[in-house]
Amino acid sequence: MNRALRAAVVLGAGLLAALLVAAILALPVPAVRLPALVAAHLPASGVTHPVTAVLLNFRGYDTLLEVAVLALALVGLLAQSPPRELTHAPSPGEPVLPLLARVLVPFLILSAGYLLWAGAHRPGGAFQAGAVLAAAAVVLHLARLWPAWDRPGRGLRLGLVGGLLLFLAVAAALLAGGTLLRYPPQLAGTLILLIEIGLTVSLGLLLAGLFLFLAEPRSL
Amino acid sequence: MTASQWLPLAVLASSLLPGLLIFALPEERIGLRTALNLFGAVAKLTLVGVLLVGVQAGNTYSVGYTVLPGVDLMFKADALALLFVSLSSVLWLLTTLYAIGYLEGSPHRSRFFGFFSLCVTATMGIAMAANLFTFFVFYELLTLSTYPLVVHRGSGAALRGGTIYLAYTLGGGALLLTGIVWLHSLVGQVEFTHRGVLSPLSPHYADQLRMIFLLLIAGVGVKAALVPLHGWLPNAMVAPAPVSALLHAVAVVKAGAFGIIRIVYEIYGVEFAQSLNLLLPLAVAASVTIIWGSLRALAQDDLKRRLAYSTVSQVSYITLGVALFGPVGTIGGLVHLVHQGIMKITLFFCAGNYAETLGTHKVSEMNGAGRRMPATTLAFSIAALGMIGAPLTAGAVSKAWLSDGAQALGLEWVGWVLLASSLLNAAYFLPILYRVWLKPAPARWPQEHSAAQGWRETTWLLLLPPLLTAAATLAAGIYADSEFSPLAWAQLIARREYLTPVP
Amino acid sequence: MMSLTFDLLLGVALLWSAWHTLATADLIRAVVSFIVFGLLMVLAWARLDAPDIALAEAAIGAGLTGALLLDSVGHLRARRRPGDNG
Amino acid sequence: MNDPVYDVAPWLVLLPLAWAGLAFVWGPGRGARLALAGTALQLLLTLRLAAELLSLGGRRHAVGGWGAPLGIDLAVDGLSMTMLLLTQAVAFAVFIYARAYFTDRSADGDGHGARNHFWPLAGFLLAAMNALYLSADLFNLYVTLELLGLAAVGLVAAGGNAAQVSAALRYLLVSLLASGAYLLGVALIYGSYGTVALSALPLMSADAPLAVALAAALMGVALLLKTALFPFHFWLPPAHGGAPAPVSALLSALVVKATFYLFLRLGLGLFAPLGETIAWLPGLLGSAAIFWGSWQALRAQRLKMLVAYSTVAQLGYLFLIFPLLAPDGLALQAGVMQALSHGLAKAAMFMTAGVFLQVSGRDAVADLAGVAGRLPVTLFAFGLAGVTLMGLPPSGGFLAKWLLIDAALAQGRWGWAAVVIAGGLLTALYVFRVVRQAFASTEARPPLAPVPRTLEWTAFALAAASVLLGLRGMEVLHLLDVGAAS
Amino acid sequence: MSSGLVYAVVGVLLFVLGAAGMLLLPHLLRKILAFNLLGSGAFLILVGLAQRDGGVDPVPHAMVLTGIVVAVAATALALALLRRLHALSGRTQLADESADE
Repeated sequence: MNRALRAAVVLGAGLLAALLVAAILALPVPAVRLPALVAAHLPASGVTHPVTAVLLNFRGYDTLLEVAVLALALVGLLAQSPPRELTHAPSPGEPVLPLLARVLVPFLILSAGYLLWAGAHRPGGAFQAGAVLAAAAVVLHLARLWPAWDRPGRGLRLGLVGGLLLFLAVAAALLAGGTLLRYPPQLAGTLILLIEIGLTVSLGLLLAGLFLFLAEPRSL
Repeated sequence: MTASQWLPLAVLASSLLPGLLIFALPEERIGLRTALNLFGAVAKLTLVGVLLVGVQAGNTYSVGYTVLPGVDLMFKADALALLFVSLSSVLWLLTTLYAIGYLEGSPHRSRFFGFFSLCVTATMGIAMAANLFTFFVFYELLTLSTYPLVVHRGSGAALRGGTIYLAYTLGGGALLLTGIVWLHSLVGQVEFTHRGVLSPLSPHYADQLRMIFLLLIAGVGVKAALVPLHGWLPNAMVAPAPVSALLHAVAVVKAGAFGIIRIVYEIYGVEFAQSLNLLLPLAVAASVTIIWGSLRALAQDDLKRRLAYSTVSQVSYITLGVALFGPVGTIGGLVHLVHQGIMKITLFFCAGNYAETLGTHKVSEMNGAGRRMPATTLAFSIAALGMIGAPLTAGAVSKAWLSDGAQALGLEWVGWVLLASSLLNAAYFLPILYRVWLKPAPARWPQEHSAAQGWRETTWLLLLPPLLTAAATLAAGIYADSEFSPLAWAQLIARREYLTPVP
Repeated sequence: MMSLTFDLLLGVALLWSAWHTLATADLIRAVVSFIVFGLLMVLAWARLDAPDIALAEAAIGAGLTGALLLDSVGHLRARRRPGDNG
Repeated sequence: MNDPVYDVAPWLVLLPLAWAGLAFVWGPGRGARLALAGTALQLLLTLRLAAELLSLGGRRHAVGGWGAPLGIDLAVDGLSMTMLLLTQAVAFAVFIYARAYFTDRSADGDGHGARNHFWPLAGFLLAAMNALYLSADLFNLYVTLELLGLAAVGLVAAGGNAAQVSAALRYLLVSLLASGAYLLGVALIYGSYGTVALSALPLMSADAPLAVALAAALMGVALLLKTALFPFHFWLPPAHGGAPAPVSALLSALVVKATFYLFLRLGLGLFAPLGETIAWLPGLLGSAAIFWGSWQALRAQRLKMLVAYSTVAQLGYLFLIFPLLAPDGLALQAGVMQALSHGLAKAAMFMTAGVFLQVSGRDAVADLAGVAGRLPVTLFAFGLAGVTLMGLPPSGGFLAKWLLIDAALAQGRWGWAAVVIAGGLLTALYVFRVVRQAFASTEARPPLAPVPRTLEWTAFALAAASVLLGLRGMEVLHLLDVGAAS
Repeated sequence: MSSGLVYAVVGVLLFVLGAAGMLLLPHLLRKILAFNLLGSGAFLILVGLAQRDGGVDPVPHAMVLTGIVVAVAATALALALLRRLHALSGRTQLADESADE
């Protein structure tokens, strides 16, 4: 890229920053206050933690699409992973001590379970739980206790998108009743928990997959 | 749907449907393809006959379909439309026969006949268009469906000719479209109406209307080969003979000339066009074209190119007639639309026969061809004499009415133009006649066709069409005063346009 | 105003680590800077009373993304061909 | 809150997601039949929805029953309905084509990656577009944009050769930068108004806070980047020209239309008062796109590159409508007509390019000599699609051009009319460059691989549809007239 | 000045830094890093602005959670493409010009 263009980009970035800062310092008070609305409808949402209520009920549709994004990224990534080359130099970097991993992983799995359970009424939920599960897998891999993944079999594929399919199934069942993702109030908590369990497993696998399908094959 | 609605559609369908079916036919289904072609042509003729009787009795035939709000695809079979429709459908039948003989054994015939039928359909659509939108739709369709015919042979020359053809016609189409939409934005949709529709507009718009006129005439002028928009026509002569005959002597150039008639008479109206001072420039442009085309024709040795320049010149007779403000000139122009078609197609058929049988493409190679191919040469001679305006031919009738029209207006120079043109016509046709009849034949023809042995100079499929059209040339001249002659029909149209007694 | 001071310091630290991520010559260091940035983001989310995001940021933003990046740098390094600059 | 009539709209999102997921579980290269069945069902649902829209008016669906601003609303009006129809129809045809295209013996270097992962990726792509057309929530739209972008990138890259991967990476980075800018716009809007629901947001007047103007600018630039309007078009030709033919068809016909739709939607609605002052800018860029894209198409050596640059040029027409938007609605009608007819024609064109590629193994325009005699149906399809792109009658492209010129002349804006006319002629130059080559007679008659007739005829069907659309203009405009539900 | 506003301003700077980085830095891995900075900036602005008066707003929290997952998905895909490109051609940068052929 030539010098003039670089200068223009830097200048433009500076200008944008100045404008943005000026704009946000001069911002008026918004007309709509969603926190009040969230609080007002929280009892009908099936959970007591507001973020979970927004994530899986009020704006659950966003979450549905977001899980699709994650699944999609994995499909796209699988299309890019070439057949494994076995003649490969040892991976660089220090492996995490296996002992640490053996201690850490059970703890991580436990905390994932806790996060999943806690999500209904306090910070936590499927995303965090799934992420922690994925982290556990990554740690295991780095400790050379878990191999990188090659082509997934049908079982793993089902696990990867199972959460999405479960979510879709619930959405479809509710839509058959007239409205997309409209939980009957008495069932809301149960359905959300069901979806979250599915998501935890799938998100864990998906997030782990993002790493493990790409990772260097390491000797165990 | 009443008969008055489906008849115009049936006229379109009678070539469109066979055309589409032919596309789907495998190359070797010759019999079926021929049957489809002839069936379509005969059916169309029948339908046109019904229409002719009906229109003469004063019936109206129209049908429309709304495409956009305030924009209709609309067809109307009025007297003027039928003049062009009957010409095209008669000549389509003859040219189909000719083409079947001409293309025997050559490749891609399904494609050829398919596009050929589409061209005829487009011509019918142009003739029966009831408004400028519809006219434009079929005008562009004609461009598109002619292109594959021009490049049919796929040689370098054919491809080049096709590109030049497209450059001119698509450019012209763009001008035409601009003019049409401009007019549309001024006055909304206007139907072709006798005596025009624009005269009630306030004088405030006069300048815009002049600009629009220029755009419209330039747009259709490309196909009508008005100088300086004529450059595509000689180059398009690389197409096979039937294409040159029907499309470049009849369909395409006539579509342009026909458009000029519609625009002057039924959009602007002659009186209104005259009041905007538009007719005189048009007459001048036509005159320049007449002279220029003839002069260029003189210089050509290639027979088809000479004929092409002759077409440039002759088609502008129609424009000239239109531009001569007054019923007499109008009749001259209208009748020439038919007469020129008959005569010029004869010449192209004959040129094709010479090339096919003897391999002669140049005037200088044609010495003595008359003795080798007397029937073809007879037809050629009649048509050439007609072009010059010799007595008893169709050409004489057109020229007489045109010069009378000019005289009625007191435009003396038009008379001189016509005279000069006739002299030039003679100058480039008579030497050919001299060569073919009176000069000795060469020992060897450039590329004699072995199949044409014995007394027959070529197959009857190639011979019959030019003989028939040559006969028609004579008939239209001799029986000009009869009830069903082109002249009578032109008078009928002029009566309806001017609403005045017509001589 | 203890908290405001902390916020400002954290902001500066965020920007510094971000700048370092982009400006440092070595790719491994850049990725490490990015992981530091991610951990600082966890603090920022905590300061914004967003524990859910802080958890997710720790696990995903810093953890998983960092691991992915590190692994990729290693991969690119291992296969680097002559004349290819990081 | 909901109509008494059962609302089928959300199925248009759930169905493709479901068959995409199932196709993935089924395994690499499988799921074609599932996808076809799903898309056929979607097409039927779309038709039903369109019929309901015509009789009952616009639709609104409160997801979760909450309603904006707390929940997310889906909304359908005439504009989104036309785009939904286009999407399902083109996708259905392309999928039939793709099923025949991705065979084991495809020897065009597209590799197996494309074949193995096409169906799930295509499903996600379709879901993303449907979700985008239905959404009435700025943040939800952000998620659909990401879904759309990643799916498109995945499809481009799936072939797996270096050129494709490189093009995909460029596409991905552009897409991510644009999404980031869009998200910042959403953040500013949320900060200013406390909601991201389109129905709860006020129209932004000229005295709106600076943050809102910045949001409009950021979101506008983001969407222009994703729509590849000149000068943001640089990523498009390698991506569209390099991907396997069915993918190119989907991307060029549909994906760029989705972001254009969003640009139009926001420009007509939320940002309309702000947008009026700079409406000349997209018009100007559109004109530049027409000329630049056509010029590059004229120069391109490879057929697919030519078609891809043609997309750059044709997208320009879509943006010509902005300076001409007026209460008479002509320009909007022109834009929608152009989007529809270009969608059909461009898909057909890429599909014909795919046929040429499969048959001869080559993709250079120069290699097309003599194709007219050997692949008449495909050439005919190319020609028909070209007719639409040139804007010649009776095609849908012609109606679009007519409406656009009419809109320009009605306002006395000669310059824009001249651009439209000139653009049509430029298009003719590059379309006939191909047709001419195809008609050329040639001595060399290299062996042609047999080609499944499905490939030829699906391309033909789409091309013919793009031409016949010109006869159904009234229906399209009726549908377009259906306003949004309050 | 509330914490919300502080972090929003920091977010602006991060966003701009990331955007400039995506445009200016040639190495693809840097572009990917820059994208993540840009995203974090946008998230901070979203939450910071919504909470500029000190209250807690769960709606942007949920949005940012969504955004973080989307960002990691995009990052992983980008890295996969980068590694593939590197494996195929040895390149870690995009060619400067989108050449015709």
